[in-house]
Amino acid sequence: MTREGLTRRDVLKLAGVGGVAAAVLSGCGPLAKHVRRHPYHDMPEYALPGKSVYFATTCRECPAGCGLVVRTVEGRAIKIEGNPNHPVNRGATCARGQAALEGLYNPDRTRGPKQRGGREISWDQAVDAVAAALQETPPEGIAFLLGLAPDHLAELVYEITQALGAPPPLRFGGLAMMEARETLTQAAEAVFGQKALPTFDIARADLVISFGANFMETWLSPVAYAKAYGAMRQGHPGRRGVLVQVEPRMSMTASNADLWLPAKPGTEGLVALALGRLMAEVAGVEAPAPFADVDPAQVAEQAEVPLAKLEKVARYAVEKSESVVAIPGGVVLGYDNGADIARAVLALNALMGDLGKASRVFFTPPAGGQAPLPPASFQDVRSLVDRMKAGKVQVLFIHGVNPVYELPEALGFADALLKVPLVISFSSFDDETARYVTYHLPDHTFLESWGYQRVQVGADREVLSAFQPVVVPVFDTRATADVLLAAVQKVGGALAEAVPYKNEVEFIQKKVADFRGRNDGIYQASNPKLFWAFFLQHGGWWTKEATAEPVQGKVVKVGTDKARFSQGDLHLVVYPHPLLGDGSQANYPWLQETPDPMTTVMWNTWVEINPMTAAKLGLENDDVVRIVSPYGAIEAVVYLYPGIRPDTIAVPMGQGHTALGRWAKDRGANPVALLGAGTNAAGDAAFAGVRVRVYKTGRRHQLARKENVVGVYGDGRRIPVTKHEAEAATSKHQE
Amino acid sequence: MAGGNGHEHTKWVMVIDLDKCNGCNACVTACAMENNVAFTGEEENAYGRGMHWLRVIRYWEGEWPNVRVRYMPMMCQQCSNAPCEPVCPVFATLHSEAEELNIQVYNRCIGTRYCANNCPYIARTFNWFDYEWPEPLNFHLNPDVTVRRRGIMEKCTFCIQRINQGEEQAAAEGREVRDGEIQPACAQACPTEAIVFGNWQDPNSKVRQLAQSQRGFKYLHELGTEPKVIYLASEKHDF
Amino acid sequence: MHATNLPAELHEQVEKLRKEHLLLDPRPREEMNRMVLEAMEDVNREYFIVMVLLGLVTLVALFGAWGYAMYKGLGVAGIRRPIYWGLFIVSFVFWIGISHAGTFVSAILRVFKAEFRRPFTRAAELMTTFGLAGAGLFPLIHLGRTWRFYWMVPYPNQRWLWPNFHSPLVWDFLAINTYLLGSTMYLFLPLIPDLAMARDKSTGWRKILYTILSLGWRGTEEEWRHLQKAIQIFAWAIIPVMFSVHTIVSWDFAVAMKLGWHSTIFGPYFVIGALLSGISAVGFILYMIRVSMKNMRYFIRAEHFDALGKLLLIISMSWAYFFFNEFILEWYGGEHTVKEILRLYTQGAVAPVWWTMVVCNIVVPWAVLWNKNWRRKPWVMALMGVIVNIGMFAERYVIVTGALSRNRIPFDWGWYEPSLVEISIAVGTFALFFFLYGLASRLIPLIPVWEVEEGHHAHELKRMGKGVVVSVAELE
Amino acid sequence: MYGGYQGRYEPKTFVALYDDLDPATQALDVLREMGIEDRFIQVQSGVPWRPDLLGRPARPSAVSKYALIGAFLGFLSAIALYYGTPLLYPLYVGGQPLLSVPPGFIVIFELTMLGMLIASFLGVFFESLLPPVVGKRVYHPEVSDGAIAIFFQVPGHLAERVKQALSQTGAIEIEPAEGTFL
Repeated sequence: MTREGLTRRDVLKLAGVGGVAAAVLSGCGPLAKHVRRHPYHDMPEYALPGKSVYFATTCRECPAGCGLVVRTVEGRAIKIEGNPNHPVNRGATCARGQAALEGLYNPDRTRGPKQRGGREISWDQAVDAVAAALQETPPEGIAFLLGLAPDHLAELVYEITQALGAPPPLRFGGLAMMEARETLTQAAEAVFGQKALPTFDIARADLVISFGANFMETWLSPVAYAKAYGAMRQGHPGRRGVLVQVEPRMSMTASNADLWLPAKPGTEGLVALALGRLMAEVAGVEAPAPFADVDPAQVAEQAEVPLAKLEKVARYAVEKSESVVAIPGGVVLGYDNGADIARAVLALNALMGDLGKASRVFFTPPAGGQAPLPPASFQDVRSLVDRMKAGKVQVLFIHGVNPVYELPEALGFADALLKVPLVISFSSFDDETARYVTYHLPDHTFLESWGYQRVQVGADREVLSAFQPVVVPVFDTRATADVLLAAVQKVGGALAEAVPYKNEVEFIQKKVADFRGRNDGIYQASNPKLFWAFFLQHGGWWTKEATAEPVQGKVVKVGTDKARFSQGDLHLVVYPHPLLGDGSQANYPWLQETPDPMTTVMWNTWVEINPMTAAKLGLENDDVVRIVSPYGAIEAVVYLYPGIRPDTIAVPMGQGHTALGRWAKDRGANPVALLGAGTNAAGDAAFAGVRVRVYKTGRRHQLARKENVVGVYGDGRRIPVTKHEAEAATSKHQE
Repeated sequence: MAGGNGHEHTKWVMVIDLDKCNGCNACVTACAMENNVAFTGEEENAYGRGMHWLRVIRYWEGEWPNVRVRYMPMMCQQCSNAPCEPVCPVFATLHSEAEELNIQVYNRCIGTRYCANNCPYIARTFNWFDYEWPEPLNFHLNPDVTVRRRGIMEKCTFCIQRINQGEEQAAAEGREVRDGEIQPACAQACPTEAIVFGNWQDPNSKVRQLAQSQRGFKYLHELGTEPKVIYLASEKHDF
Repeated sequence: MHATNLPAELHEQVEKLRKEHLLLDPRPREEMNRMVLEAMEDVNREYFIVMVLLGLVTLVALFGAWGYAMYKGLGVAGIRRPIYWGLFIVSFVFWIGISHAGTFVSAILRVFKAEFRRPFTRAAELMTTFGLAGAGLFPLIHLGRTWRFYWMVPYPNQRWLWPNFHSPLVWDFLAINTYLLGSTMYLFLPLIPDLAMARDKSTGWRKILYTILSLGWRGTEEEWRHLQKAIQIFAWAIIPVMFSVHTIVSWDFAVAMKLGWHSTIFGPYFVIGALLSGISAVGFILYMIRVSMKNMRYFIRAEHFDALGKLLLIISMSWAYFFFNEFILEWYGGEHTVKEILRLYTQGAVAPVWWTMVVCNIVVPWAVLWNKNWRRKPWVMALMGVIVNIGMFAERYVIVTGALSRNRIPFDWGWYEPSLVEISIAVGTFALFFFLYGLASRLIPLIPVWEVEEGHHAHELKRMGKGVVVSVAELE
Repeated sequence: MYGGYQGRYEPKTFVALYDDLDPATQALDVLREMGIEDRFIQVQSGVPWRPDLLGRPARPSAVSKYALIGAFLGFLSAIALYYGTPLLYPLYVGGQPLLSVPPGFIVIFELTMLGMLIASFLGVFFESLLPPVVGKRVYHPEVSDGAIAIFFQVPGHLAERVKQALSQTGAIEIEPAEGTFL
């Protein structure tokens, strides 16, 4: 393998053909188009009592598209495992993927189609309603708001809207808002010339400088990045990659960094430029334009980071590293100068190339050459809201997103919904948005669904990741694609001709048919049926060889506008909860019960405050405070968090539901309420531009923590807990 | 020895590379989903009654701005000289000869909780109440793992049900268990491959190779518990 | 036998001695019998009300709460990770301590022929039995699955699965069993002649009861000889058993790999602590008997409280010695976690309890008991009984819950607060103890009359020079 | 001994009550002088009097033997439980050997003591033949009030003489008694 090759190849070698892989091959059960529930005396051949059957599918708890293998026993899904051959996650799963079964079997799922007011309707009535909506509404009055997954539905909806002449569907969600995908895409286009999300191959980087990218929590493709992180640290004998993180709040990713630089919010771009200039100086090269324009000493002062540290990082980058990766992401892109920061950081990658370092940036080739329907920017959603408010939207279809909860109240989505005469939600849960809808036509959860996801980031090759039902639907739900197709057929005419699919499976089969002709895939099939079987059996289609190649960027101009912030005392960082994500999984009890990595808090919303700031404000652990921003106010419980700037507080997103189910409802607070509706230059939400005031309420609420407060803050700190680690370095254990 | 006559004892060992571990807690959820670990809700957890078999210990180190965090996944260390075992009056926790693991016999447990007091790793949890999985949430309960009722202790088993199934499978196919074939839920889920599981008796196993590392240590080894979890110390580059 | 042939001028001295010492103030056996039986048969309204109340409290607070805990699960108790033992075990150790009273008074003082023991050996032995009854409940209450308690009993079963004899809890089970059976038999043996007496003196249902209980005792030479031999064997044998019981209870903690528990001095330290609480509790019980039962002022006098006070002072000093040993050696060792435990005790959240212990077990006894006048006041000794037992309860609370809340992993430290259910059960056992004691006080002769009479026979006043001295004959 | 005699030679049982030790020992002397052997005399008392004080033959109590036997049985059961039962179902704990010596001492000690105590306790009743199962035994309730009761058996024809002699010794009461001595 060449030095320039991509790491996941050796990971594949290491993984070998494990036991799970063998199990996947036996999971060739559902050749039939639809799974049927069998009585025990008439079990299908593959479902022996007491014998596990494994089905490969794809995780839809976030848009990354990790491959899963689901263990089922007698028709029940028992355990989710990672698909060891899947190019994205290579057998690993995150906590959210693990807990997906609790979504499937959640007692608070919507159990059947409903009308406003909770009245149950039949699926025929539901299809009639959708057909009527499609038929009777002028095309420009129809709007689709979809989540980032699944791609097949987005593509189907796109075809329908095209046939109707309606505006294309918008894909958005809370996570998308926090990831600022558009910002990153635009910056990538500028620097690397490709309008797509770049993937940073940290696995073989010697130095990773992450500017706010929480790539091991929720950012873009966390499992793929975590896998690469493991390889970066100890995957290559004799070489250990080093991570530097620049962000105001120590995220879980930053907590693993060798150096955390809590730069003043909004100055991260300058830090990147200063680092570039220092590196160029160390390398004895004249720094190109945007880097040459900054004075590192001045930047260090401005950003409140020690210049010496920056110099050390620069020296390490130039002298000790063969490859350096700089990643922009997370909160850093959420300032109103986020687009500049993204450009500055990506430009740093380009500069590395100029300094003779190997590039570790590549773009995942789109599966079948077709890029998935890109997510909308915040700006696009804002214009949809404006249209709704203006009464220009007569029918709104919502799938895979919970805008009333996930979008800032300042955007006024809920108010705008009231102006839409017909709102149809396909949510699997009675979420916040479902309260505003005319019809609630619950979709299956992904474990009961067909579909595919075109992997956009994190994989080194084309990946079309497949969904298949692993169990029969638990409730009286129906695939949204089937509902839409049935409605389309009901409407008939030109529409039915333009969208000629009988059902979802046929649509998917048509879409994947082209891959059968490819001879670079992991399997070849002589006929469509066999191809379909292989497709499901392997959990999708991808190429045998990694095809993504590192790209070399060019240094671009970077604006140096200062970030603007709202009025207030403290910067506010809102970040997706590492476990609950954007909150759509807040009703999964084990995700609530899994301790947050940094705080070990479960089941509630906390606000992270530096102990020094807390002392100034007279706050203690477990005090309830009121956080007031210009846009709203929430109450949250204080967590004294040593890893945050004293002028910053942070609140995780994901709790504070007013609906969704027994475990999510009335729990914690939703910090999105504090955010404004402003955007950065790329049109993404400027969610980090908020400053807040914190008021003591006098009330206290004991946070459910796994840690012991006294042990980790108080007396326990005197105990050298790492003494054994220190010992280990000298005395080798003997078995 | 691998490829031997198959009558050799297996000795299951876990290696946790703290340098790879990023503290993400996926192992915690995976463990809970595999082993039917009950969730207890906010109040009980705030009271210190979480049922987690596996927890990721996190320590804050240093003062602002030189704050550092260390993670350490901690579960039952399957000690060879397990302090929990001899104190149980009814042999509810004991050493299995076949797997050389520290096993907890739920049916035998009468709930003295002595084992939990005597565990230096605080690895054991107690069923304070009967916990529920409201229907249909109980559909995902693993049929291979007993659902525990109130009044008994439980703890990490190294996913013994997987070990048994893997060994049976290998025996049925007339071969040795392959390295990496048997994985507990935590190791399987671990996104950074920090947790590696395998047979110590197999000299070519990954665990055996990893354990050669200079970074290897056993937590609280000075107590003589001879844990079967080997940690590899994390490294930090100091800037 | 009483004084004879003493000159008249010594009369005053003699009277003073008689007033002071029970054994120099003989009354006819018949009268003593009557006094004891009268006290026993005195079931008045106050007694009835108190007993009904105690019974109700026992029923509700102890058995009700216990049933609730069994039904709901032990989560109703305040224990939590990592403090898996709480008030139940504290109470268990406490009552085991109380149970040391009887054996000490009755066995050790008997072996050393301490004559002042005679009137209250039985009162103390009853404390042993009922203390153990209370103590014995807690290992059952604290089980997660009480209904499976019999798995700790070595009994043959079809799987040939026996208890784990490596477990300190099984040692505990055996030791407590031995001690409970032993001390109950030891209570019963000297009781037989008194039951026979009651049989001869009572009528109605009591007659039937005592006829059965006294097992046909007649007081023949043979019977006395065997009885005395057995009492002698018991008095010697029960002493090591008593030491073993509390030692083994201490080993529940000391053998554990738990800092703060793993201490080699715990055995003797616990034994002394048990004696401290037991002996002081005897003072309290004697006071209660003296004030609440008829004719008891004759049998239980200031001299007895005085003697108990001296014992208590000595034991308190010994306890302090062990306590100091335990503390300073751990502290000097300087192990981090141990230092944290000691910091928790002395300055941390446990400090109020810890200092209560120091004050109640050392400061107060030393300040009070050196003074003979105070020692002789029954109410002072009763108060000492309460105070020292508060101190000893605090000691066990500190050791059990304090040590558990600090361990080698600061991430998993904890804190314990007893829940209402635990407190209720702990209080309920006190009610049970007093209920059983109250019941026994009206069902069996609380004063061993024959032993008192034997004492009367043994004591004589003798003129020596210008004064009168007591001379004691060895009759046993 | 009296088997061959009929009627007036038939043995009769009497009880003489004394309120103090001295007259009672005196009375015992009188009885012996009159040829009544110790085995036809039984003394009952409310407090234990040493045989040498009463002037009666001293015999060691067999209860100690019971104690020894009990201790031995307890020891054996401890050995059986501690070293026997683990072999029936070998279960290994904590890396400890199946059979170990030190904890065995604890089990052995407790069970030995338990055996000894139970045996001594039972010994009292076996040796004293208590509780009475058959037959009526001589007894006088005054014993409970501290009296020393001397029961003796005399041939009927000697009864009057003995009674007379005893009345000289200060007996409170001399009356016929019913029942066996045992």
